[in-house]
Amino acid sequence: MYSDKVMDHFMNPRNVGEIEDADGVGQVGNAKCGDIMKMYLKIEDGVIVDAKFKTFGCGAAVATSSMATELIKGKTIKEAEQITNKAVLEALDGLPPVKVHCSVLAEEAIAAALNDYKQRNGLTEDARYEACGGCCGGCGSYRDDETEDH
Amino acid sequence: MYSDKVMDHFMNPRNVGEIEDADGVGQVGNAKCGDIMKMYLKIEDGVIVDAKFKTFGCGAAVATSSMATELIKGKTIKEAEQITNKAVLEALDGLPPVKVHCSVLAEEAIAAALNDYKQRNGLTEDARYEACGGCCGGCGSYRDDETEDH
Amino acid sequence: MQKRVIYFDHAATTYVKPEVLDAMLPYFTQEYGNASSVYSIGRSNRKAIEDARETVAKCIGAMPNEIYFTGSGTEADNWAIKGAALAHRNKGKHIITSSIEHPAVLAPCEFLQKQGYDITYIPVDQDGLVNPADVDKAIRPDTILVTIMMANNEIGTIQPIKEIAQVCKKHGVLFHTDAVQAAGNIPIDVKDLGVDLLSVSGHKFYGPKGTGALYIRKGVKIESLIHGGHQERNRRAGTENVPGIVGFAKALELATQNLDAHYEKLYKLRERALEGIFEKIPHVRLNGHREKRLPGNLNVSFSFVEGESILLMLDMKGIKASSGSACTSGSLDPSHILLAIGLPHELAHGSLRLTFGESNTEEEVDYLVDCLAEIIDKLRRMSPLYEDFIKGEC
Amino acid sequence: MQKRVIYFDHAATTYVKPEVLDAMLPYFTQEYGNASSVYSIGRSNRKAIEDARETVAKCIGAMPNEIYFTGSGTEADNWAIKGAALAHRNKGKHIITSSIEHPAVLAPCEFLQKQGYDITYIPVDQDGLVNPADVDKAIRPDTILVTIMMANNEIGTIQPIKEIAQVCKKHGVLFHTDAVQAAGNIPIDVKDLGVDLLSVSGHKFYGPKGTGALYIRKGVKIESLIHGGHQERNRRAGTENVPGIVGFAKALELATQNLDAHYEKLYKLRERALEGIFEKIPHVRLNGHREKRLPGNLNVSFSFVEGESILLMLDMKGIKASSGSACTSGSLDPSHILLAIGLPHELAHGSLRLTFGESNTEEEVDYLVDCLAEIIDKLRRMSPLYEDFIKGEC
Ligand SMILES: Cc1ncc(COP(=O)(O)O)c(C=O)c1O
Ligand SMILES: Cc1ncc(COP(=O)(O)O)c(C=O)c1O
Repeated sequence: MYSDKVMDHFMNPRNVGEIEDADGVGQVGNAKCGDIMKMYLKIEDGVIVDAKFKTFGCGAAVATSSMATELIKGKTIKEAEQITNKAVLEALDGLPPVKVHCSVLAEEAIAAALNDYKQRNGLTEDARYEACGGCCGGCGSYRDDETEDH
Repeated sequence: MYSDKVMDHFMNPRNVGEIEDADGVGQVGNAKCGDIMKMYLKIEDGVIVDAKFKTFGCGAAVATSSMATELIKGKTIKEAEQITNKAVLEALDGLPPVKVHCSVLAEEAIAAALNDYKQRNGLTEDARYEACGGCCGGCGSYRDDETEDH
Repeated sequence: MQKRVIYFDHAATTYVKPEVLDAMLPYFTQEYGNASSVYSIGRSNRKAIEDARETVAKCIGAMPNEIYFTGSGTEADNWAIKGAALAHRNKGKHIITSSIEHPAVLAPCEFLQKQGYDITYIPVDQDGLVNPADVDKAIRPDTILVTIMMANNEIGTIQPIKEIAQVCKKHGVLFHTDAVQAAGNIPIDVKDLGVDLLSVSGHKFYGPKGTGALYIRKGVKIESLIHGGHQERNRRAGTENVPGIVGFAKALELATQNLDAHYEKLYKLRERALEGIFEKIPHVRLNGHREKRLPGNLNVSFSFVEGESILLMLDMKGIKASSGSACTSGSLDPSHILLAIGLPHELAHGSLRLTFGESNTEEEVDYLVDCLAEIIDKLRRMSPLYEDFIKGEC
Repeated sequence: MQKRVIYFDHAATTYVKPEVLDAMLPYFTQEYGNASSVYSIGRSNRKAIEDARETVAKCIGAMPNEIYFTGSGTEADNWAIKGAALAHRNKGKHIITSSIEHPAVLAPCEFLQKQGYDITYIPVDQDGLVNPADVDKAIRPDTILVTIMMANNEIGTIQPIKEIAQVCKKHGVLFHTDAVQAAGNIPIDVKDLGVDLLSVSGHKFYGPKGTGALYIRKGVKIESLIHGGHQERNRRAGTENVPGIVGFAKALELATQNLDAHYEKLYKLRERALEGIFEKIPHVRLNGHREKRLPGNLNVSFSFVEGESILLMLDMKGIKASSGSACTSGSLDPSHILLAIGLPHELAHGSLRLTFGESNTEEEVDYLVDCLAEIIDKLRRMSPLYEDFIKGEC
């Protein structure tokens, strides 16, 4: 069901953990839906010098968290903001249709952490970032019973 | 499905044929229902000295015809009239439920032939003997879907 | 003494080919995981099922996601008919079928009739053919489904499915065909035929019993027959019968690969039997269409004798066949199919169906013809109808 | 390198026992005749089916003519529920079930609801038990059927079926029980239980997939689900799956003969696993009743972690298990059963079901406990929920 890449990032997740003095922290999803991602960023001169995560969730949730942190490390904030769930998906050689929402969650987690950083530094006007609730199905990842196997 | 006795009387039917100068002839059943039995009797001094049959029908129809002729040979008319379908059934070690009507048909064929004899000899008032039409189900041999296998 | 056994009843059921059984075996004792599980043993089962689906799809010109595995041909027929009836009842409650369908189609129609649906039975001609123009005429604004079999189980007649499908399409009415007898004997291409729903059954083409499939054209709305878990893309619930599905697909694949040779072989055996019987036995008639029929199907009626008697005597010679006689069906009437093509009851009772298969030989056919000549003669000599006929002749 | 495989998912499906497969094999390639035929090859099949029916009847205390073979447990459930609903709709359209049924029961109920039936879902207590008094209270004059499972597939809780049957009898309402998980694990005697309808499935007791049976008490009126030919005494149409039926009966016979030893063995393995897990892993809870549960069923929830992750990591260790997490069911919610016993979503997502079987060993259980301790620790260390919990504690 999962690609080798996904299984690798699930069994050996990169960047698990917390950053004590993180410059931005974002959490998305909720326990009700079975997926919570928490992302910690260390940002220096507009560049993400470190990223760590903690995730409660399925294999895909862990793997997308792991891959997402890998993708943003060393990137500028601008660059990081342009990393979409598709990029995470592709980097993992794809996910089963029912798991696509996990990649969306990873994108949202990055955005939430970046937003937290901006807020702390007065770079945004939004009081609170509106993250995806994480509850599956809201982001176009609906199963299509007619056309797709799952 | 059939007992050995039935198969024996089907494969090696006794008394198949016609009696040219029969004293009584009876035919019951019809082609529509798939069973016709024709019975020929030779009767001397009130005793059935010979009996022959021709039958169009299934294995049970042939076997019951054969057994019925065997049972009545040598019997007096009175005795022959007392031979019921049950006697034929028992002599054949039974029949499957759906085939019980064949034994009834055999009983009726004997009765019809005896009746013909009586009529020819002025021993009865019935102009025509009312034989079973032979069409299955009319004689209590209905299948019971609830309780019996077939 | 081991009695010789000659099997001429392949339309009833076939043996499972050794290659098919071999393909199934690992899934009984080793690869037994639940196909819906996340762990690897389950995933190999899932793959086996999806591979089977692809194979089946290829064999009938469908897409894999148009194939749904069932527990029998009868279940596939029931699903198609009741499922379509339920899903489209807002449009209407009129269903059209033919007078020579298998009970797996007729009984669901009768069931629906009791639920307030209206069923039209299209009659057939003396060869058992449905006229597409009759279907055209029968379609009404409230018609929701036409179901007409591809090939008949008793007389082997093959229907003009493509033409009937065109008629249905013209009227925007769903079309289902019961291809249980056709599959593995004649080519099936659902796209070319233009059907919406098509049923098949594994044990008619050397696959396992208790397996079947329903083709549901993408986009066709149909209610489920068996509700429950998410199997078969939420449309047919129940833990997948993995060995059965694998065997079903393997059997259909083998049958489709060899279709021409299979057809040729069965056709030759059939013609040989037909010629032999007509040469050696008088008062016999062929039932079903002379050309438009399944290659392995021969159905004849012998005047003056009854079918079960023929079968029993053939059985004593080691030959297995079947008949449309009432006595063999457990019902009180002879085959509705034989009556529908206009046979009088007597001839319907005297019918014999011989359906040839891959392991039959010419020698077996010759033996059959000899046995039959002897048996029919013996039965006629004890038949009062034959007696009447002979007396009437002289 | 051949990876070690340890199967702890016997509630999902079992392997077919070699003796069972051996009993089936002749019917694939040799004894393949149609059981409805008059000739001898067909008759031996008919006998095989009727012997199987007698065996099954004996195993559950029924009469042979109360046993009907189906193509799955799901089909048996669908038949019981829809068949009873249709046959008794003149009396009323109210059906009672529980909130922890298998989809094979819930989905037919939901289907009927859409057809205008009224369904009452009886809640369960924190152990998953139905209170017979609740059934008593729920019965109305228009109630036609109560359907409550004998043993639960996820948490293993065994219901007071006899008491519920008495309640139903008192009110003259039909009672069906889904005994798919119970059969082969605990004794079943339909007369003693007093049920009217009872479903079982072959692949849960080391029999073949794609087989099942419905017990229909003599005298119970029920409409067919699959209409067609005369098989199964006109009640379940379709050419009989002879090897499947033979295997089903053989498996149930073996299971019933060895029931005490089977129970004892599974019970010991279960208790060993339970003790090991509670000893080595903190923040864990047992789901389902402590005593009134299937011998081989263990269901636990680990706080702060998600089930699919546990399964995947167990799979990497060669261990096959299952979970009530949404991620493993293909649906968006975690197990309705775990929610029904009052588990918060988080714990429902973190559930693990281990179901032991005849070939498991104590050594395997010990290995499981060690692996689990390691895996749960690893997953917790990457869980933001655990982080919050630890921070909250100090
Ligand atoms: C034309 C036709 N349709 C349907 C069926 C039903 O198939 P099954 O008995 O495998 O369910 C059969 C065979 O029995 C058949 O010949
Ligand atoms: C309690 C229960 N009922 C019904 C079923 C359905 O059985 P099957 O999948 O064999 O059709 C299952 C298992 O899947 C079950 O555990």
